[in-house]
Amino acid sequence: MTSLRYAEALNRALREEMTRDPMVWLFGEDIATYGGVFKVTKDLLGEFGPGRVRDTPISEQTLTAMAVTAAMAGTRPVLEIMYADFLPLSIDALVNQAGVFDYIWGGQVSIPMVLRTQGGGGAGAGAQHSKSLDAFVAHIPGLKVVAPATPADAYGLLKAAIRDPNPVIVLEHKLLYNLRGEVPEDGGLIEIGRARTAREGRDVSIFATSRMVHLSLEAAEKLAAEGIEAEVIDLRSLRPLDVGAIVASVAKTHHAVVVNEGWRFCGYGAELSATIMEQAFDDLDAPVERVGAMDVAIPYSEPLEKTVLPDVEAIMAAVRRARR
Amino acid sequence: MTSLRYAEALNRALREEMTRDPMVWLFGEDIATYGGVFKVTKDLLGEFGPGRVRDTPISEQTLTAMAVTAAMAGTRPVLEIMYADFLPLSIDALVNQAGVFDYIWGGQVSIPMVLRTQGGGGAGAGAQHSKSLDAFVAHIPGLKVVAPATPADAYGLLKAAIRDPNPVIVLEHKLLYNLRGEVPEDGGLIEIGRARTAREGRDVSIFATSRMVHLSLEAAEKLAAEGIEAEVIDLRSLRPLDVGAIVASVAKTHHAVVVNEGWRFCGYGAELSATIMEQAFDDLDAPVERVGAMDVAIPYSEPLEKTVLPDVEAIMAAVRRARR
Amino acid sequence: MPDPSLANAPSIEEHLEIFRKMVVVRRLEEALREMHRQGKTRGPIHCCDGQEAVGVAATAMLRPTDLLTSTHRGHANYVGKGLSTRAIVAEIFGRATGCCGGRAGHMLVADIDHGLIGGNAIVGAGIPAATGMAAAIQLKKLDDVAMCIFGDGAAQTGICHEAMNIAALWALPVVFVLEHNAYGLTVAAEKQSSIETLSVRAAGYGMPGVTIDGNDAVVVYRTIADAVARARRGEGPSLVECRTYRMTGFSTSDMGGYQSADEMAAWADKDPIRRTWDVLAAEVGAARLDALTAEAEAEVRDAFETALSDPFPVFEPHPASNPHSVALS
Amino acid sequence: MPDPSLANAPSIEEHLEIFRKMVVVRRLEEALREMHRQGKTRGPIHCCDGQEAVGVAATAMLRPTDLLTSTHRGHANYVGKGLSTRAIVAEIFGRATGCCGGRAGHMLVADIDHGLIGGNAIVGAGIPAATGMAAAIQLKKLDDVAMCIFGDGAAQTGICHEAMNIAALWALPVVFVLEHNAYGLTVAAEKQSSIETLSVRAAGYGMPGVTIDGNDAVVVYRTIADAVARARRGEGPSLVECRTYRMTGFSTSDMGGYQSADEMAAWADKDPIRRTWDVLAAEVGAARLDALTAEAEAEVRDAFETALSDPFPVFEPHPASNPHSVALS
Ligand SMILES: Cc1ncc(C[n+]2csc(CCOP(=O)(O)OP(=O)(O)O)c2C)c(N)n1
Ligand SMILES: Cc1ncc(C[n+]2csc(CCOP(=O)(O)OP(=O)(O)O)c2C)c(N)n1
Ligand SMILES: [Mg+2]
Ligand SMILES: [Mg+2]
Repeated sequence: MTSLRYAEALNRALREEMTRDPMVWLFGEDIATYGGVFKVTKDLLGEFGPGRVRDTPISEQTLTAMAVTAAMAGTRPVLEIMYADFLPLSIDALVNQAGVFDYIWGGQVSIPMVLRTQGGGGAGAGAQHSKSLDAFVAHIPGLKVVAPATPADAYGLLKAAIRDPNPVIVLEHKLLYNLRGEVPEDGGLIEIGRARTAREGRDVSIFATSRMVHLSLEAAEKLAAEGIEAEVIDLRSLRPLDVGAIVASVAKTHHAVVVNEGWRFCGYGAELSATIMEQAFDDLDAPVERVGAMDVAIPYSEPLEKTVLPDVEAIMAAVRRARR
Repeated sequence: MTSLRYAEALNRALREEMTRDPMVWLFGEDIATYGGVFKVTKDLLGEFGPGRVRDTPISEQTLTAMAVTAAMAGTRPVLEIMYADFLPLSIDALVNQAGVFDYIWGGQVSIPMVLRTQGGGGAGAGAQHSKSLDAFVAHIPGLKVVAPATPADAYGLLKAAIRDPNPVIVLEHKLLYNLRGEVPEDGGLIEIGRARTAREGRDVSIFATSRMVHLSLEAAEKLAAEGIEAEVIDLRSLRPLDVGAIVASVAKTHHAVVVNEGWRFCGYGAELSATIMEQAFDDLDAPVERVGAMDVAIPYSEPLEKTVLPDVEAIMAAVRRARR
Repeated sequence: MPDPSLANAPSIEEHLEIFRKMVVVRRLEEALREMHRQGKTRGPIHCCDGQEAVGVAATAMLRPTDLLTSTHRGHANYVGKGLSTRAIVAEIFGRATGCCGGRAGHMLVADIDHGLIGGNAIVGAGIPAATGMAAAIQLKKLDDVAMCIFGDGAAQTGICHEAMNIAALWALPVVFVLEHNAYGLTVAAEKQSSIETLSVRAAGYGMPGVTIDGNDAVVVYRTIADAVARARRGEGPSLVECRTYRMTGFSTSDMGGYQSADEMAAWADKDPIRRTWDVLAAEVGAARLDALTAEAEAEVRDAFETALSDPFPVFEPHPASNPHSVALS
Repeated sequence: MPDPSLANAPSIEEHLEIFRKMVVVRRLEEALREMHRQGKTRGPIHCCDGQEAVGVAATAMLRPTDLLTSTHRGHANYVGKGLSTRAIVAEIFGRATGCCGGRAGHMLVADIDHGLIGGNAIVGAGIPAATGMAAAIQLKKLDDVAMCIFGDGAAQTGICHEAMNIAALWALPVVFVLEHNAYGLTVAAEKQSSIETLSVRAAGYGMPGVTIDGNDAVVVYRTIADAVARARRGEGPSLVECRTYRMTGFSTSDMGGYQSADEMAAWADKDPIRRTWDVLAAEVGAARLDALTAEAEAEVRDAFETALSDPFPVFEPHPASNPHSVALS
């Protein structure tokens, strides 16, 4: 175990996988010479050379399409899309290409590509650089989508993503890059599709993703002072979803809150809420509560941004409503 | 009242709005000389001239972005995107532009644009021409999204969409263009945000969109023979959603089924299901049942396509499960 | 761009094979249109009658390991790249024996063994697709090439610009074959392209670009062979614009009314199969060509006969998709 | 492209105003960097020090009704188009008095009264945006123009290609101003563009294209004035590539290490403000310029003083958004 920042854990995962498999290569805007605007690809150009670590033009749509076919043609590309806000430019290549051909061509090709990006608000980056568009990618069949909340998960899930034969989207969070945590020395792969219990509790289950896991843990600590013991489940994998872990937790607590930083309406939280209701209806003593961003473009000014984004208070309020 | 095909009703709505307001103009691929591949814009080039009815290059991303700013700059553009499968190319302009600036610029601009497209399967058009990507557009704040199921609604909602000061997405369905129905002579605007009770019933509520309304009505007729009286609500407006109508129906029937042709996981049906559970939990005697496409790229071959897409049998089975 | 020197000309055997494949494509499409008239096809079918020289001659010098991306109008590419006619026909009729088990259908045909991955019905998508494959080829240090054949309509898409810029920047082994058939669906080239000669745009990427007679199979072969050789040498991409014409409309659902009779007549005179026949007849005699024609016709006839009696597939859940959701729907 | 004839030269008064505005921009950015060092800014801030001549001179001949789209690096455009410095600064500090009430922030500044709609942080988005506005201008039969100022990085995006094609095809009144500052974030032009001189691409759309010294305010003014006049006459779009350089990195979060010291020194010598000073001092004397400089400095100082004591906004639900969902969250 070493203590690493989340960005460093990702960097180590890339380095190890590139060392292990010469077909792994990286491309994206500002990732080579500069090492990435969040420094996740730091030093890799020097270590692996310009053939395997490539700066690119600003051409997200084509870069994503290229990742799909470079993967089909036998390499393992890892593409960095600088902000999740630019995922819309990738969606055609994901929904009309990446998610299609494995099945439609009867298994003739596999598409072991990884698309890493980072989303989320709270940094004053404005309406076009603060969104969590998880729902867009989680809707696409044939893809896997993961969202690590800790350095260990960032490391283990990115490694698993690179080795996966399917397209995997890795959703990072700009406010987590500096988070420190223990990371196993080597190995430490994490199976995609498995949730993690971040805190045990008997009174209510909070199902959270990415940075919302930390806010939920904070909410849980405060609620404990009120005598409410919340279980916090870090979903980690958005697609496929660990339905078993969800059902087991609700069977214990009978109350559920889902927390995703994206917009509520038609967002990822809607899927969680619907799934819980479908799978655990008889165990539920109250409706599932849904916490997410308000359905409006994310404003710049700090007090506005704070109002629009989900926070610890919103989670606590939802837990209290769920326990009514 | 006249009897018109759905495509003709849309055509008439366009003609009337163009006559009424010289700032309404149309653009899109193959819409001028040819009158649209589904003939929705038939004859309009001749009637309104090449300045207001324009064929375009194949450039969906730019066309959508242009619609946004042409609307900001004081015109009322109606853009046709030939297949809903190409909506991914429009999403950046929708989520990072159209849905942003009215709010972010403090109301300095309004964006009265309309984007018409058609989706849906059942025509053997393959994985890239058969999808219902309702969830992608319904997730975007600042937009409205409608999905007419009848000629009268096609007419009334398109007219309302053109007059709306906000960006409105009109989701048509390729298998509905030939559907005939009564359409009012003039006027006949339909308020965006209001559902329509397509069939009354006391035992279960089926909430459906677009072509699924007709399949749901068929299912309801068959279920009536089994003694189950289903209420069928045509949601018509996907965003904003008529929560009042939903709650009222569930309060009556205590059982709910949602039917949307898109993929189930993280699809529009998830939002419906979650909303019903949140808003009508105490009225529900059973979990909301969700009917949608299987989560896989839509295959070409008829027996495969039939298996993957929701059909009357799937709706009937869901109703029976909901009534268990 | 290449001086079309004799060095690049197809051999007589290659030339005859080009001829035979063009006839296979023509007969295949005639049969498809006939089936369509009888109401026996499903979904739109896009024919390339009149354009066979591009799809067949441009792929004639490729290896099976060279990778090709095609379009919604890909019959000539499928046949050119060596797919079995029966597997193509079975796919178009949604049979389990189709090259994709009936899942792909007419527009998305693929066959990895022949390096065709694959047809694509998102206009322009084949361009970045081939560019990505070329990046893989470069990384693997192979001397294969990737080729995309795409239309004049596709040339106006943003991904065409982005992909050509990256291909040139990285000197990727890709050949851009622009099949200019004067229309994108029903929209005439002058209504969708700001300039007439699209190969001019190659200069915007610092790569060679040329416009050629796409209905002359030999000119197509020679020009493309040069571009392929250049790519194999690691010298980067080229753009070859082939001028041609769709003789039978954009698809089986074309309701007509936008092409002039004069224009259609003028292009009918330039039929690439007739022109190839004339050239080859002088070299090998008509009898040899008649025999090849008969062979091609028999191949198509057999393909339809077997394919049409082949079984339909049965749906099987796909493990890569979300398992929970599939299980529940 | 335009012969930069004297007919298009700015008047002395215009030239002095260009100078004054360039100084406003420079002081504004210096103050922003100072605030950043003190930890008083929020989010990344992109400065255009060294590029002021482009943003200010290219917009100097525009009417308030002419529409401008800008980028994430838009200070010179905001000031050039006539926005109040105070409203800009208040917006950058998220105050209710900002020109967008603090909702937009540094990258998305807009002011409809001055025809700036607006800044945009999706690279390239301003290009189709201006093209769409030009379509509206054409439909309304006005003789206004739309202008987009965008970077060398943005020129590689697909929408740049699509928009230029449509603008030329429809002869739209739009002026494409490519502000080539040698980098897209940290990526040098030669790593992201397959050719050096991007105006070459104008030929691919059949429109005029020229590359000029973007640090010479008079050359910028004259060349753009010609393109604007052409657009007003209904003759369609033009592309003007202005060569310039960012003197202080891509944003306040730039960690450096990718620009060479030599390159930076060479460009420091070409500072457009110093060059404009030299030209104008010969004409009007240094005293007049000192006075203008002092005026500009006072304007910026006042703007910061008032803006920083202005109130923050309070969130109000937005009716255009989904009401149910907002109500519940
Ligand atoms: C992104 C996208 N937009 C629109 C279409 C609809 N469409 C199918 S074929 C076609 C025309 C394509 O023109 P071109 O590239 O010249 O190919 P051709 O059909 O002439 O072979 C169009 C617009 C599509 N399939 N994909
Ligand atoms: C679509 C998109 N991709 C990437 C980014 C991240 N980004 C912000 S500025 C920038 C560089 C832009 O380069 P250029 O157009 O030359 O403008 P400059 O910053 O040099 O003024 C990048 C890549 C973005 N904002 N939008
Ligand atoms: Mg064409
Ligand atoms: Mg730049």
